[in-house]
Amino acid sequence: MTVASIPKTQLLNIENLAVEFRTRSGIVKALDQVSFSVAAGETVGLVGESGSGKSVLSLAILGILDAAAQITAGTIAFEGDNLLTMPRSQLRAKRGTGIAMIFQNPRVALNPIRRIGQQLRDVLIAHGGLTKAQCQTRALELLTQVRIPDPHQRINAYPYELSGGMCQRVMIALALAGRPKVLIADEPTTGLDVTTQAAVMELIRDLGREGQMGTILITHDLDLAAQYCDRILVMHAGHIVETAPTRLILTQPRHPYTAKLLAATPDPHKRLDELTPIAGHLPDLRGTLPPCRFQSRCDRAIPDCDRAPLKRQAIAPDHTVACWHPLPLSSGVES
Amino acid sequence: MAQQSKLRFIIQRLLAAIPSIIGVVVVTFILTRALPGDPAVFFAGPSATQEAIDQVRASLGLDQSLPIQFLRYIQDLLKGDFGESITTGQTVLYDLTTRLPASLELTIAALIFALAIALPLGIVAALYPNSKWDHLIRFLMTAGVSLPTFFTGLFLLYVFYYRLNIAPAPTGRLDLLTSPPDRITGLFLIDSLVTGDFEVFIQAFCQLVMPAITLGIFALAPVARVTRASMLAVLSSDYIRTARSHGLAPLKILWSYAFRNALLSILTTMGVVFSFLLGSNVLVEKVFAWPGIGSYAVEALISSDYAAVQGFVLTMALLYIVLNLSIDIIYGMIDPRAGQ
Amino acid sequence: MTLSLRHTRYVIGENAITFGAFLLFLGFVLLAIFGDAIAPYDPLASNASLALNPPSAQHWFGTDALGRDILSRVLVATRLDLGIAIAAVAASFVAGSALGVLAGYWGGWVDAIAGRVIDTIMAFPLFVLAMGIMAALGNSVENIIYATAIINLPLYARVIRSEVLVIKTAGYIEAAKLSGNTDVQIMLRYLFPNALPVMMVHISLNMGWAILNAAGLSFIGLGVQPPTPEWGIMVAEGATYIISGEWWLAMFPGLMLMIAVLCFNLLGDGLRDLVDPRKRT
Amino acid sequence: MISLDPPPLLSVDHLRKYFPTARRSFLNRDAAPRLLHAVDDVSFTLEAGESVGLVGESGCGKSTLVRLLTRLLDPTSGEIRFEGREIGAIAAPKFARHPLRSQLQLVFQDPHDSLNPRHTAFDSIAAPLKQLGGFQASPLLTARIEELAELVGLPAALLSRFPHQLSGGQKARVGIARAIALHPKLLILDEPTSALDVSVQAVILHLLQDLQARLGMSYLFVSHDLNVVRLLCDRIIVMYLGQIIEMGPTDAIFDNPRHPYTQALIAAIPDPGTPPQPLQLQGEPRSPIDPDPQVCRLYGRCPHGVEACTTTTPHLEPMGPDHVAACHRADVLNPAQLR
Repeated sequence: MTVASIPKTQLLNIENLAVEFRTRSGIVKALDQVSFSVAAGETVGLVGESGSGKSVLSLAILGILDAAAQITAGTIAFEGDNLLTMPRSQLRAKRGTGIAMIFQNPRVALNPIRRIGQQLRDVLIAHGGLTKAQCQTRALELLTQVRIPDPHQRINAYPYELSGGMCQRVMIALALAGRPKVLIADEPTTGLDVTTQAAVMELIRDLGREGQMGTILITHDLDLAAQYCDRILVMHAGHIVETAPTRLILTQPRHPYTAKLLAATPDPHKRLDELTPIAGHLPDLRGTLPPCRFQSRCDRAIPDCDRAPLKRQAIAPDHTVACWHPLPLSSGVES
Repeated sequence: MAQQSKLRFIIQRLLAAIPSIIGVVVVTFILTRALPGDPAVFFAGPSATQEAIDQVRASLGLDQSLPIQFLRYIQDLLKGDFGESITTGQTVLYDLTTRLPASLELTIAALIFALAIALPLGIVAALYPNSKWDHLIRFLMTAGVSLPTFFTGLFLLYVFYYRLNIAPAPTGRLDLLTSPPDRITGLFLIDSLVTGDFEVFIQAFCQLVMPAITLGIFALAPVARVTRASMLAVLSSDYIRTARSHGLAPLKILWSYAFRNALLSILTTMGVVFSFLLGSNVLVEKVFAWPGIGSYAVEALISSDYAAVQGFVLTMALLYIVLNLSIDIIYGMIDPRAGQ
Repeated sequence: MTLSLRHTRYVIGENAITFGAFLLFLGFVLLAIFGDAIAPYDPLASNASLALNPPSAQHWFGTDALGRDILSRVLVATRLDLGIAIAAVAASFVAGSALGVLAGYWGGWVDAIAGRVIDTIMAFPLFVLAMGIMAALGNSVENIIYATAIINLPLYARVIRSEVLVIKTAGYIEAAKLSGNTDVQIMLRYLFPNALPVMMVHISLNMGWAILNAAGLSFIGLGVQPPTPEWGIMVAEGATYIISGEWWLAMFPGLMLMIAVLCFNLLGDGLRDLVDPRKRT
Repeated sequence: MISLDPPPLLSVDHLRKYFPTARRSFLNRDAAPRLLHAVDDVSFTLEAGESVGLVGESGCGKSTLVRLLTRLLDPTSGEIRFEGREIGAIAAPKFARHPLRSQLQLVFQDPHDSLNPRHTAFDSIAAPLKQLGGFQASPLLTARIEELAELVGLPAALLSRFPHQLSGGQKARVGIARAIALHPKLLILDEPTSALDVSVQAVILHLLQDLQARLGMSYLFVSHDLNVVRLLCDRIIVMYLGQIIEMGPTDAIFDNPRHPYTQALIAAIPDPGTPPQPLQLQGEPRSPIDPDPQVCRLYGRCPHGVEACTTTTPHLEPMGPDHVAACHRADVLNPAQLR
């Protein structure tokens, strides 16, 4: 099934995606009206507080959500094919080869009782076309590619014998095994040390450039996203509220939430009194929600904000905002 | 390097079993010294004089202080001397070695029965949590562990032997007319196959079915429960999600990733399962007149045959320690992290 | 508070079986208290002319080889069977938790000694150990309680020890120390109460097992002695008649035993849901 | 450092904590027990009213140091002086009822984990007041707790709630209220915001700054995030593998870091204004178990390592006013190349 109207350069195209979770205390609308696309060679940052739906989105793209979750609307098109209507076996074939993912907490994301090499071979065999000997060579190649020292020795190691940073490199090697076109990195540096974080991010960036992969970096750290991404999507309570090229979003945030997030994030040049907290917390995603889920925390909110439907709209080239009253363009901020 | 650490792990486990063995020997000694009745009176016979009794007491070493008695006891054990049974007139060691294979055969059969049913049920329940099947399996498991073994046995006998008459009479390992196969391992099923005596094999098999099921039902529940719980935990773990994200085949994930990891917790509960099996053995053997060491112990208890009881408790405990030790070692084989 | 109440109600609503088990449990408690009064006949009165009568309008559960009314015996036995189990579980719970909390919190030599004691008990198949203890101590109701308590001790000690090992690393235990709580206060006010919910589950599951254990001992002739009405003995007495067709002798006490154990096990399952809903899914 | 009249609030002298890693077994009875050097010869002082940041990556010994200083853990050797009184030698269980207990308090990393799930916010804040402050359950206690709640910005209505009914920020406030209940002179903050979202982090940082101004406490702010530490602290201590490798005023550390590790830490802070810095360190940290006393612990990862780094461990040397660093090559390295 082909979704029309998708430019050929876009690898991944998500339209109007909605995900709900059934829980004991009601239905949680985890994602709503989520649309974006990723092109080859591009790095997109998906930024938001915990509970904003970032990880749900990544699992939904790969089709590995919990049984309690349900995709209630939308399409996820990979190279023009809708993953949501695809037969299971075909979808499985896309995992790893079309879209691959690396997870947070790499130590627990690897099978603890299987050697690194075995896990790599499992993935290589699943993607098919390789003999046993070729698998071994390719596994070593992958470990070298992710800059693991002594790959010949490490290939026989168990995850517990490796440091967190090394485990994350193994995760990246596993993800690269199928030569994916899109790589989703879900908080890849959470739980890693600052210096290791830099090394892992550099590796992800370089591999993306070499392989012309589209990369989605999911993070709560706006600074990190700003440093490594071409474009940033800001998520709040299951909505994407603003998208723009990195430079633009840092200097000209138009959604009040983005502006507040920027103001609350410490960076090397801010003093404590320049750090402004965001009032309130994420709304309860159960029950009926207002069209703008930021309304209760927004100091610009007026009764008029209740208007539906609120759609994300382009307000400048490459810049979209889901807000009835976006912040005005400030001319002098450009640094 | 890895081989060496495995070997070291096994040796460590073996050494760790030593305190347990010492503990078992001490407890068994204390228990038997506390047994009611004076064994000297027993051995001397009903019409013995006080002098004769004292003589017997001295020859048994019962006039010595407890520590010395303990040392003697250990000496005897090391020589393989478990004493003599009053009821059978044989050495306890002889009785135990002739009867142990019967108990083992029953226990192993029950274990195979329990695993063959419980593992698949546990996996199914974990794959479809909170489904109708899951609820049904969970209820059946709870019911299974609530069944008193001796009652299950009687119930099965009533239905399948008395009512339906498709099961053989509870006459032990063979019916009264069949003679046992040549003793090789002592396990009738294996011996009869080795000697090619298929009639005996079928006989022994039919006799074994009901007691084995009775015993197995009690072990079903713990195995299925743990299988379900650990499969659920493993299936929701991060590394399963990783495996799925790489497009591995569902069966590959289920077997190489989920089940192998779940097996670790299943193995750890096998100790409890064996405790159940060996304990319930006694009850099942009584119901089915199974000539194992359990029924031997029950008879010995009734006639205050202290050497036999002591031999039985000791054998069971040692058997159990060996089983636990094997579980530990198998665990170490599967989990590379063990012993680190 | 209201939240946990709502949760309880939710769990009961969701899990009718648990609620049924709870009602059944209340029934057993009433039976244990009023069993004597309800019983239609004297459970010990024998009458040779009525021997081995099948269930009838006069004797709902039939009569045994001595002509005693099985229904009356089954009802009266409830108090003894439950009493043994409750006493044994209470004893092993108290001793086991004290041992477990101390061993888990202090570690070191306390843990080493407790560990040795527990390992030694656990080195025996538990029923076999109970047999050994009964053989040594002699047949009496108290001794069944002791034997059952001893073989259950490791369960409680181990569970609470491992709970304590987890809880002890929680920040709030360090916070309690910073607030000036002494070790004993921490054990009593912080560790034990937080380990209690998990223990409740084990108590309930263990009750069933304690009943089975006591009945099993009586079945092989250790423990309660005839003519005292007790389910295990009654099954044993009826066992020989099964293969000649007099099923009611063993069946009714056996069923009663099974229902009691099932009741506690179902209750334990339900409690598990209540204490930790995540363990279910 | 020279004037000694009032002793510093806290002074730590050659503090060490070694953990045995493996018990000796039957098999290798002769092997010396392997020791993990969690805190290895650490000395520093902290003045009254001062805020000091303690920075380092996981496994550098920050948490152990915090537990030694708060007297939850006994040191292997060395001294901890609080207002001139040696407290390091008092066994941890005994310190629970020591008069100085209330003066030295801790705010925990995980606000959820540090609250007893069976206690309400009120109970949690009341614990130190009852145990150490001599308060009984009384209107006085209630008044004091409400006062504290107001001080940390916790609505009094939330005091009757259990931890699972509070948000992360609210739990953090309860934790802070409990820690300051008895007016401690030194408050140790163990990564107080690392479990919080940025939106809440800013609130808590503001609150901490405000409290310090109002109550005149000293802070030891422990974090792995230099970016956050910078906001609150006058001085920064950098730890690596159990040792202090650099220490100095915040500005000096940021603008003129002299140890290659500090330089790497600062370079690794993501800065949206600039492209990522090239990587400063390679490889993995050395093992903290029985480290070679002659070798610099950064050797092998350090891009500037020379022969001397493998023969003598560098010691802290003055680098500027109040600024010390432990590196043989500190003079040669040009911090101006950074940023």
